[in-house]
Amino acid sequence: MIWQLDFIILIMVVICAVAAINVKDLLSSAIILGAYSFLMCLLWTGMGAVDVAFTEAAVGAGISTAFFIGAIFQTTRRTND
Amino acid sequence: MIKQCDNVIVQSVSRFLTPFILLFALYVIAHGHYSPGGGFQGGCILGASFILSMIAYDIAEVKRRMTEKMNTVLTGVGVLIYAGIGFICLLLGANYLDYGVLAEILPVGTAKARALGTFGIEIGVGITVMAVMVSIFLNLASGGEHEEGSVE
Amino acid sequence: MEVLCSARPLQAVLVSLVAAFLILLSGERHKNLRETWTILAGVIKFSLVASMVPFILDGKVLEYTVLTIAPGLLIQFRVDALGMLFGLTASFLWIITSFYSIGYVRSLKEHNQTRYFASFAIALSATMGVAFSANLFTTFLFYEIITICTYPLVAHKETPEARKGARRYIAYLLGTSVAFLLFAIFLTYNAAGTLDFSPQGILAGKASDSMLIVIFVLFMAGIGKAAMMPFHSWLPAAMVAPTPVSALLHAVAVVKTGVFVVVKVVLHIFGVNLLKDLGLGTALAYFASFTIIVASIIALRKDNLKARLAYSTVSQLSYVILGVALLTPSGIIGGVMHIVLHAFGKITLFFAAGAIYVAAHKSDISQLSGIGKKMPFTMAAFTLGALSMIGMPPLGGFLSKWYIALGSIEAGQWPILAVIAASTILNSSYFLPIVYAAYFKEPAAEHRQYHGVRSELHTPNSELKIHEAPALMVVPLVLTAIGAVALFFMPSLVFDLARIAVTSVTGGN
Amino acid sequence: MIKNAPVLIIVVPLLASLINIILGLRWRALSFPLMLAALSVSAASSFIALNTVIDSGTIHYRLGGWAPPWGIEYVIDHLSGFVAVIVSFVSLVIAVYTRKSIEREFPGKTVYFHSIFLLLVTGLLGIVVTGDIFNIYVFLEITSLASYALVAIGPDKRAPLAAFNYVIMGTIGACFYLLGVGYLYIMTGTLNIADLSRLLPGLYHSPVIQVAFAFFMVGIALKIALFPLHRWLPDAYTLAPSAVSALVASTMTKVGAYLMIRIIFTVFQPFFSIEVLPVMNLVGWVAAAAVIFGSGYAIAQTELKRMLAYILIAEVGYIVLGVSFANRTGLTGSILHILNDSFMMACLFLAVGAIAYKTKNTNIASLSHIHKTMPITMAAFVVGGISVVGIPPTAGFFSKWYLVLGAIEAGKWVFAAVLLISSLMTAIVFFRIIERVYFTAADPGHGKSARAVMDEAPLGMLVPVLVMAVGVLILGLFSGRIITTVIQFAVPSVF
Amino acid sequence: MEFVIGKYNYWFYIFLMMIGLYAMIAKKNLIKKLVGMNIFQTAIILFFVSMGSKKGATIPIIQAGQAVDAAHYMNPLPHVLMLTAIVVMVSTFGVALALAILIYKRFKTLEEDEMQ
Amino acid sequence: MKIFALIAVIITGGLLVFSTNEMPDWGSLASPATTHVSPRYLEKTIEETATPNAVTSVLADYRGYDTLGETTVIFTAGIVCILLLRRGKKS
Repeated sequence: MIWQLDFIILIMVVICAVAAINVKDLLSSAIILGAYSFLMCLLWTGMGAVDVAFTEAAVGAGISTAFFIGAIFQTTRRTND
Repeated sequence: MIKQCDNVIVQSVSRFLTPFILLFALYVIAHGHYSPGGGFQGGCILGASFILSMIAYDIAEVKRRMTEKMNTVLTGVGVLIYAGIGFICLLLGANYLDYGVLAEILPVGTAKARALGTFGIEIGVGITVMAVMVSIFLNLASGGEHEEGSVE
Repeated sequence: MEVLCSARPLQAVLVSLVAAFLILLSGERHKNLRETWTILAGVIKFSLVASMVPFILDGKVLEYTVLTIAPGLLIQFRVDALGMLFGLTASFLWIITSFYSIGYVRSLKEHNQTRYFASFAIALSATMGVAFSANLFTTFLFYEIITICTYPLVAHKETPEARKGARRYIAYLLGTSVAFLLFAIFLTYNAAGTLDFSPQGILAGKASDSMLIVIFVLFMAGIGKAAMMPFHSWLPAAMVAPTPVSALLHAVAVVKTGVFVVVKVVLHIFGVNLLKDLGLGTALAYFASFTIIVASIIALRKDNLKARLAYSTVSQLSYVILGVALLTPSGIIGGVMHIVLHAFGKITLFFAAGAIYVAAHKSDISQLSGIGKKMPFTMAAFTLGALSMIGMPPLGGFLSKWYIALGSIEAGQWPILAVIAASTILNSSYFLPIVYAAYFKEPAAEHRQYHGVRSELHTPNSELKIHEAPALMVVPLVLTAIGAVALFFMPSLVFDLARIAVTSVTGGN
Repeated sequence: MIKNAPVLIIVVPLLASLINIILGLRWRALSFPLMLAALSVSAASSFIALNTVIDSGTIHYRLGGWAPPWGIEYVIDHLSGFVAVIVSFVSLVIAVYTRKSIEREFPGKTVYFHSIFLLLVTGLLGIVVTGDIFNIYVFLEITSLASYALVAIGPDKRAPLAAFNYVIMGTIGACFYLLGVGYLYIMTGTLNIADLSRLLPGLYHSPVIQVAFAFFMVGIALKIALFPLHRWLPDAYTLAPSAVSALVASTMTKVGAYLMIRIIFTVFQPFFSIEVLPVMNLVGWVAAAAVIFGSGYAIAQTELKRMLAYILIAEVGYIVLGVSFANRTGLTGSILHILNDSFMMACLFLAVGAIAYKTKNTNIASLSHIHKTMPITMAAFVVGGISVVGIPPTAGFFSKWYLVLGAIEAGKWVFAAVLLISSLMTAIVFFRIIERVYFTAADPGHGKSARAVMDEAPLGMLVPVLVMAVGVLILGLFSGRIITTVIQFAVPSVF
Repeated sequence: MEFVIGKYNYWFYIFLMMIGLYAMIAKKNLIKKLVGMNIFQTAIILFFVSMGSKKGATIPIIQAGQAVDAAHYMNPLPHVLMLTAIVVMVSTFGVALALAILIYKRFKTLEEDEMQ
Repeated sequence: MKIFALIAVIITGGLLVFSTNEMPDWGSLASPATTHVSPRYLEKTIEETATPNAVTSVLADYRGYDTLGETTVIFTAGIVCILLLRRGKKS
């Protein structure tokens, strides 16, 4: 894989991570986390870990986010940090 | 959140998509030997298809098709298939999970028997994962109160 | 030395343990049955112990291994002359105390009598265990059991004072034993590789001098039951217990366990020669002397009868340690004999104090004026006991003091002799005033009035009437008083056993 | 089936928990007997396995028939067999106890409870018998998930919060463990413990390996709540249902301690932690702090279960302290203490559970004269307490004996003093309770005349308490035999 | 510079892990803690996956009929381990969310410092 | 708490950075991870398990026990969620 592309994805991953824990709305946080997972999954595909990437796509970007959103609707979107 | 959704587009798209998702999920499970995928991924997708219907329609609708008790039982059945295949190997005189010994009761060679054993457990994993994903989502999204279908 | 294998020591220990279970089973509902168990266990225990005497007098040793927990760590009994002396005293006095206890708790209608008798039985069982133990581990095991099972006895009254006393009791005894005694045992085990008692001592040459001194100091600090200063204050605190408990446990079983263990450590762990070389014997002797004098002075100032007796006990216990610490044959004989002789004297005093409490509800010395006329038997016994404490012939106490004095001369320690003399004077000055007041002083008016509320017994008319405690209490105390006298005239058994014990440690001279 | 005994230890409770879910929803009454049967089989298998180990040495069982570095194997040696027996036996006894308490607290959910209980035990046993470090992680997570749930269903309002903190801390611990596994894997390429211990000595001076060791230690310390990382434990163990507290207190921390011993002395050779990366002193100081801190805080507690939770922190400190001496005696003490402590803790927590079942109040101040209504439970409690203090002839004394001797042998006087001081502190804790219970009148209104009738917890709860109390009383006397038959072989032979 | 380029995956994983761990410990909101947990675990998975890669290798699906050279395929073992880890991750996540919902029902807040 | 978290995180990160220096380079063919155990999985998977996807064969066969554990984890999570959240039927 081209390392420049790799590098860009990695930087985006870090941005997503920082955003996910700093954003003041939990729903946004959930969505950003989904994006984070998806970027991760791209990264892993690039490294040849297709099975892991597949799983992460299904779980991290899919099911986890669904759980997350379901839970947020049961609780609250509000957060202080 | 999961209220009866009146959006026709969402409903019809999900109705249209669900069979394909299911088919893909089964493909992923069955084709795990040759391509990326396997019980876990397939199970997730299966579960996702149910979750999609839950979001598009409502919980009660989905529960009509698959009752809660049935879902819970499937949770156990999946792992039971897995552990049971292992146990059969034990009963056939080999070590636990040694699928090679399945060749004694299946008309194939040892390596193929292993592949078949693998396939069997993939199915088990798939069932469990599907059922658990549905069950967790159901409980999380409704706060444990399935009857009312939705809680805001 | 011939060693016999016999289960008798174990049986002697177990008898009262079994009795404790039976007592618990009988419960409050079957009072008579319950007390029968106590008496029966006492008699059986004493006869078992007594049946071993002939072997001991023959110079044999009885041994029995109960359980090997680990190499060098076993529960084992070995009966030698020293243990026999102690076991004999404790088991004999238990019978007498049992009768006395029954009289005491019944006339005071104490609550929770089942727990009382059961704890008592277990305590005796553990005392036998200490007396007959063959190694430090077994000793420690039973030592701790005594601490635990006498705790309910001290706290028996369940009043705030009782709880406070019991708290101090457990804090001192458990604290010293865990912090120091156990540590000393660890160090001993680490140095010597064994914990078995041996007449020659087991530590000689096993560790550096400074380490040995540390171990010795830890031992002496750890055996809190010996009530040496500064770890003595649990004993007066424990006087909140019912009097029979104070009588047997805090005059005989518990405290004697303490001094017995000290004697064992001095003679059988360190050995006479090692201690002589290290010069620790003399140090211990002076330390004990200090306790003797100071405790006596404190006793002088106590008005509560039991508190005065308690400080007297503190002081007298150190006699035993003093005698042994002199490390001369006579001194050791004196010290060992004092275990027995003091027991008879002190138990009499406590019994008398209890009888006075039951009959007249008086516990302060200043209230005792004239009581000799009301309770002639009790006070006569009290007088005998006090004289024995002081060391007057023809009472038992004289013998042990005589030998200890002899020992101090043998050792060339003249100051010790002075200490003994001084202590005798102090003893007289805190006991004799009580006797004097009881017989020759008129009862103080305000006391009469104050107590007159209780019943018509205290009206002037009945003042001269004899009003003794129940017979179950008076007979035991008269018996022990007689015992104190008899021991002066027939000390042969005690003396022989003590001599055997001493011969084995000093090698015959 | 004797040959397959090792695998039955794990598989039977696992299968039972599945069947329990499948059948139990239909036939509710089946659930409890099924659990008992499964745990009995598991316990019996552990006994058989341990016996086999004693007779003929370490058992290697290849799962799936694959040779070790490639497949996963069970390795049951003296240590793991010993711990497996403890865990399966104690959990069997506690399982008996759960019937009454759980039926009352969650009438509708007993089936799920039993399943999760079985899964918890499965996970614990899985950690103990496996010979693969990644497999340990998987079973660690089974155990953790099950215990999070069991803690969260506690009767108190704050129970889920305690469980949540437990989740966070537990996950950090597990992740650190996983990082350790990764670091070992990247340097050696293997996950098998035997293979690792063969490959690692050549790499001891690599910082990667040393950091991996650090991560293992921190991860496990989080799981067993070693002193500075203990914050989650008191809440979690206090607010959980009593039967659960008993189970997790008596088995989970012990398995964690077992894991620590495994990592320090089997995955890494003793040589590593003594000479290459001399951390034993540090571990010792941390453990000593845990001992003192735990006992000290226990004194300050007014609620029985919370007090026991702090005692547990101290007890974990004991075990780790014994490990840190790095000599035969100290380690013997540690391993013996794993056994004794699981019995002691089970005894105490079960007794407290029985009290809570009857009086619904476990404040120490409200216990006055409870021995009149619950004499047997209180007697068991006293036995357990005395054992924690370390008074002979109870079991606690004997492990403490070896621990202190180990400290003296290692020349670590401070630690010997710490052990004894903590004995005194726990003595204060327990005698305060004994005084309150036995020697303080309930309240002036009732007075002594109120003849309390015996009102014990149901037999199903009483018997487990008694079994544990009797165990505490007699185990100590047989500790010699236990040491000569099992523990002396469990200690690494270099000592 | 050599070591920065040669191991840049590792540096990123370390950074992500630090972010996640920090969020787990320092954030007061329960859900934010879980976000941190997710990031932490994903970072570890990134580490493992990086560890399994080989230069110039392809995905670990063997082409039937050819001689197998292990150097041509990625190391499958870390992938397997990480599949397990992902499953564990999502399970923990689900359980933790369930707990968060329970807590919210009882305290009506998700902020740690607002609960009493 | 924030300070404490920061310190903990920095210590952890520092340890990791310190040790990562010594690791084999990314994608190195000579690292133990690529040479010790894993080659067998790739070389023998078809022969031994008739499964071309090495990940599947390792997952389900060579390390099948791990996967059993993994499935059990999922199962546990499912049961746990029911136990925690599901309300009993209203009666």
